[in-house]
Amino acid sequence: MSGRLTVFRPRLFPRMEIPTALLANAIIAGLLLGGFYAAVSVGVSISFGMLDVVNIAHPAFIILGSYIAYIVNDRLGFDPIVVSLALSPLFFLLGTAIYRVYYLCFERRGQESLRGLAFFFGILFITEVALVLVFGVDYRMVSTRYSDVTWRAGEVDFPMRLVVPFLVSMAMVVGVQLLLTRTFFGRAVLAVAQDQLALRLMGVNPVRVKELAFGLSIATAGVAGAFLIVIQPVQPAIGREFIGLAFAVCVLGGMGSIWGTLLGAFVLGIAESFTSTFFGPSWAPAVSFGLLLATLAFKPSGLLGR
Amino acid sequence: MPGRSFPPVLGRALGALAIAFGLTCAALAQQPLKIGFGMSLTGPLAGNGKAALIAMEIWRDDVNAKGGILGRNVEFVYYDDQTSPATVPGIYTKLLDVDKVDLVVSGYGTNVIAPAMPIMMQRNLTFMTLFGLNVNSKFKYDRYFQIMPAGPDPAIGWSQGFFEVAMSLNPKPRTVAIVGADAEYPAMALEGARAHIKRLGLKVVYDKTYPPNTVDYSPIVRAIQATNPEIVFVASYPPDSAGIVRAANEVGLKTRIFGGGLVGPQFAALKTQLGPLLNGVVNYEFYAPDLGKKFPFLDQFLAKYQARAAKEGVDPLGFYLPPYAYAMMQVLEQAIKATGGLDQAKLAEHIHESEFDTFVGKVRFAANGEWASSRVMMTQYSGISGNDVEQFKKPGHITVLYPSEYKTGSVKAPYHENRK
Amino acid sequence: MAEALLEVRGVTKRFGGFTALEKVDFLVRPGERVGLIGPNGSGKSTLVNCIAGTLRNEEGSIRFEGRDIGGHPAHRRTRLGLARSFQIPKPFGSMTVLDNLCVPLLYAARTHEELARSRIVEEATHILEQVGLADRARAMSGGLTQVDMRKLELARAMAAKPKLLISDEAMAGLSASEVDDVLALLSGLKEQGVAVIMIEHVMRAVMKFSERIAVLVAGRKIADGDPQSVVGNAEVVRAYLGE
Amino acid sequence: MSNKAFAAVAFVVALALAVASQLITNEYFFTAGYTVLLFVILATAWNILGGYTGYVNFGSAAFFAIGAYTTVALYNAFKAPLAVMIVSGTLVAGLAGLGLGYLTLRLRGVFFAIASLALAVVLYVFVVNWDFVGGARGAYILQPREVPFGMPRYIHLIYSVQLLMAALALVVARATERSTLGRGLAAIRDDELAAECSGVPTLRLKIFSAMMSCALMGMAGTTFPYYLSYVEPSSAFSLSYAVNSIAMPLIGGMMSWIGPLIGAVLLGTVQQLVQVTVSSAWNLLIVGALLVLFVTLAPNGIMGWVEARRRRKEH
Repeated sequence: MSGRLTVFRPRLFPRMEIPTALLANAIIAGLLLGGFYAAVSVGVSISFGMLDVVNIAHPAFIILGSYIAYIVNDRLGFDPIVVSLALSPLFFLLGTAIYRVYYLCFERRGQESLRGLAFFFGILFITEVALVLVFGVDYRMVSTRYSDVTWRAGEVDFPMRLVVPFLVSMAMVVGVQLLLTRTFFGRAVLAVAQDQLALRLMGVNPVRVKELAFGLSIATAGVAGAFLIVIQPVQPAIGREFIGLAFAVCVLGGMGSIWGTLLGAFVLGIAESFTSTFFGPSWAPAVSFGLLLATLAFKPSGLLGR
Repeated sequence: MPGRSFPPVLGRALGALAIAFGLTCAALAQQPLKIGFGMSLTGPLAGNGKAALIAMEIWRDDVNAKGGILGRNVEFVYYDDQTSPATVPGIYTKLLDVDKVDLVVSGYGTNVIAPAMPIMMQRNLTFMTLFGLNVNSKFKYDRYFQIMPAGPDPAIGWSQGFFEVAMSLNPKPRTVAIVGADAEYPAMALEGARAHIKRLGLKVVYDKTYPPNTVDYSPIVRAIQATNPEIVFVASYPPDSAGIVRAANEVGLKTRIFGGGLVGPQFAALKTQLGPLLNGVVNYEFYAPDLGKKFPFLDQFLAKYQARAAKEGVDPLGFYLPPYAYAMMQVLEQAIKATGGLDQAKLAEHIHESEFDTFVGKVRFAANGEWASSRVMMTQYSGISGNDVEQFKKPGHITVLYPSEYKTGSVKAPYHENRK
Repeated sequence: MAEALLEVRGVTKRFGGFTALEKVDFLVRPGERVGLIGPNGSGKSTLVNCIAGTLRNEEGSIRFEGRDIGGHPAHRRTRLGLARSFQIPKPFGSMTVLDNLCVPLLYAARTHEELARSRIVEEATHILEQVGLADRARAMSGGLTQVDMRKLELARAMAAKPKLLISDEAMAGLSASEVDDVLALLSGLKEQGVAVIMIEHVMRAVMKFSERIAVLVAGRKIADGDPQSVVGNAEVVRAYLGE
Repeated sequence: MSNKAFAAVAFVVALALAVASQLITNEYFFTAGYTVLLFVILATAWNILGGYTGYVNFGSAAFFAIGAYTTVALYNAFKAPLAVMIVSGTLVAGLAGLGLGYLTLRLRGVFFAIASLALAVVLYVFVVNWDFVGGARGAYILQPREVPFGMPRYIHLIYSVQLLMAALALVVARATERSTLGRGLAAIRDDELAAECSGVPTLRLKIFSAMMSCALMGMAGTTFPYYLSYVEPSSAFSLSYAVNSIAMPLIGGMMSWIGPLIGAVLLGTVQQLVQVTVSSAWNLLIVGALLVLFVTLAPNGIMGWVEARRRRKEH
């Protein structure tokens, strides 16, 4: 079989032979993974990058989204992603409520940096424990019609388990970007990030804008949660793994830029899939987070940062 | 008047005291036998910890129903170790010095056994442990005993069956890929696999590890496929077992034999999650329903266990850990009865010398406290359809390939033709 | 003519495509009182930030006492004797008013002046008396009134024992009598040989205080001279009153 | 009290406690005490950067693990004496803190927080792949059979060592707080720009405080392998160290050295009690709930609350 594989030779390492199919698959797998990472990070990009709210509990809301998608799927059999989209207004409301508390307790008093952080840390644990108490610590997973379907184009596979979340995620990210650039609300959000005074002159209450934007951020977390449980089994504490990842994507791509977040997600996805395919998978997290450290040290504004 | 009623009150009080004293004396003779341990009731291994606890409680109730041990009722004192080793020294010193338990046994897994070892060794206690991986190789403590049936050298015993089965294929395979998670058990299993590979003169074409929280396993499986191995040995924990089996199906992994050390398919959760994706996978198990007659007492235990497990939301099958948790207590029970007391030296000596008849069969311990011989069964899944849990309670889906005394069928290869 | 204390030459600062300062020259002599005026957004604060070292200019040079300080971080400039106050007060909110002054006394004043540790509190109290905050010395600075915060801001800059003090709109929101107090205070610095750059919108104060006035409009310096001539300058009038 | 006097008192008290404790026969006292002291050091160390300077370090576990794994490496290399391990672990962790600080403390505080998180992941992967210290399989560290100073068990020794190290951490923290350095750090926390313009060399001070804070965290980890006998990466890098080292100063109060001490003793003891009583997921819930409660209702912790009451009484 290996005899008829076409081979790609990198110019830098002429002795290295990389089967073209492996390379193509690594790129596709990286992009699909990146699509999921984008969904995980887009909310953080809004809250952290634009609103300056360091919500490290974001992954906890993702896991909450996973479990809600799981219950509805388990009881009623609806597709988890459809469920999450239908329930996203609820997450939106949850987000606005949490921002209210956050604003009243911290931002208004100018204490957001440290205590706000601790507040979200607390929320992270409370959510986690609540999920443990309700569902136990076992891994949960949903099966959908496309879970075990793989579409093949030549030698490249497209597992639907990743393709479906990828497509919905792309639609969501593009939707968020359009919302932010094409609507009055969006421009107000961008103004919050840059110039609160101008915003007041526009006659808009920045707190209200931030509240809505934070709601949007949590709504994306709910949807990302449904992706997660389609892709892999979920247990309550798994969210912690994504804290670093979500912030890494945002910082790598450039704070406050949705396209930057998308790019950062693809970079990390491809870095992970390349490390897994060609070197040792064990080093994948070190490569991703090493990239982040290098970005922080040498180009802290990120790839597409303002 | 108070003054006048004083003597009778005093008399009554004295009488009551005398009765109470008598009762205390009686109670002293009948004081319960307290057994202490830490168990993972929260944290990543809580599922297993809870299942083990249920099995041990069933044992306690069985023993107490028969009048206890040496006429003493058995009582448990246990604390949640949160699957965190850092909690273990505190728990065991509390059990021994504050709760004054008569005996201690371990919680589930290497992580929480090892930190208790120094305490046991300083006090010369006999220590029965549950599913530790070669913990005693460094401590070399002669009162340590372990109930998982991996044999005197667990690393070797673990994959012995897998490689025996692989080498029984015709023609003999020559290339092998091994992969596992970056964690304690997979690292040990891979080490054992490497030893077998070296012994058998196989050629390693892939030998890598991955972080257990990987989201997408398909790049790993593709990288393995690119090396065209005839054997793929995997050592993984439940979430990554699921990820790898899934990826093997998506990528369409072509190899002759696949599996070996996947932790997870032993439990109902993963059996039902993966369902038909498990077909063709060769993997270790400690029990299969096809073996019913070879473990005559296990059925009674499983019936009791499954009834309680359903209520408490833990592994509803109970083929893996619970019978061994029960057996661990049986060994202790038999040793106490045989030595007629709690003398730790005598207990250890007896356990070393004797053979124990337990629900998981006859058990004998090697000098290092592990089982004298390995009984890790290598099995192959087949004919699984849908995600229903009931099918796994019935014979016919798990064929035992190894060891020969339990063999119920032969391996079907190559893997990719038995998938689905 | 005495040698220049501060010499700014051809300083240019851009933010993205926007040029905030364009080839600005600016000179302050020892002990001189200079007013710096200009409409909102004319680049006054940017110039102050470039001088103080909180922003880096892309082009041009900044020399202090003949030494090029363009590459120095802000704290080194303060230690050389170049202190500033902030337009929006930035007190060290968790400290008392007195402790606020101890920071520059410990970190800046002592680097160029003999000042025993034991005399620091005494010195701080002295400065607080000068600005009229002595009775608030033990109060937490976070709880001060706006007026007191402005006074503290100035006092903290003075505590660095500067040779040049840049006062960034210290008088905004003060009453007429308070403005006079601050003016007297700043004028008093002249006796100690401290040069002052005053950025101010209160024209009355600027006129009264300054020996010389520089005018920035849209990032360019359009006038620099004695107060009377600057006020009479046609370009300045146009910039201020519109055409 | 002068720094020297305080240091003298702290070490005498620690020594006296260490000696007096030897009379206790109950070993549980020592294991529980060791854990609480571990958190006292971690919380005090974290507070030097987090509380005094205002820079949040999410990577406490990483620096703790550096200390622990330095011990493992030295044990595997040549069974070095405990004192050597303690000093080396402290130094290595301090160097790591210096490096991280140098790279990221120029940026806004939140970037430092994220970088510390990233460093924890990178170090974790490094340790997992480093076979010399046991890699993913973990390493066994055997407690010596002979215990010096005539102590009955090894836990008595590491408990006593931990007491002295806690005293050291408190002395360092208090001296820092009351020195010119401490005033500079407080100025940075309150307003970094104003601090810089008041002549405070902010970057140098931040890096220095990061180095000290991380070094002390490393020190806390050096005896840990002996306490557990078995160290593997996921327990050494456990999130609970990161969480507790943030939660304890927040609950106790971050402005002074005494806050983290109170927070650690309080929360550490509560956790020990919860563990052997209610025994369940409640442990994490308690930390989470206390965090949320304290930051919303008593934002300056117990000490802040006491301070505010004292002030109110004075007026």
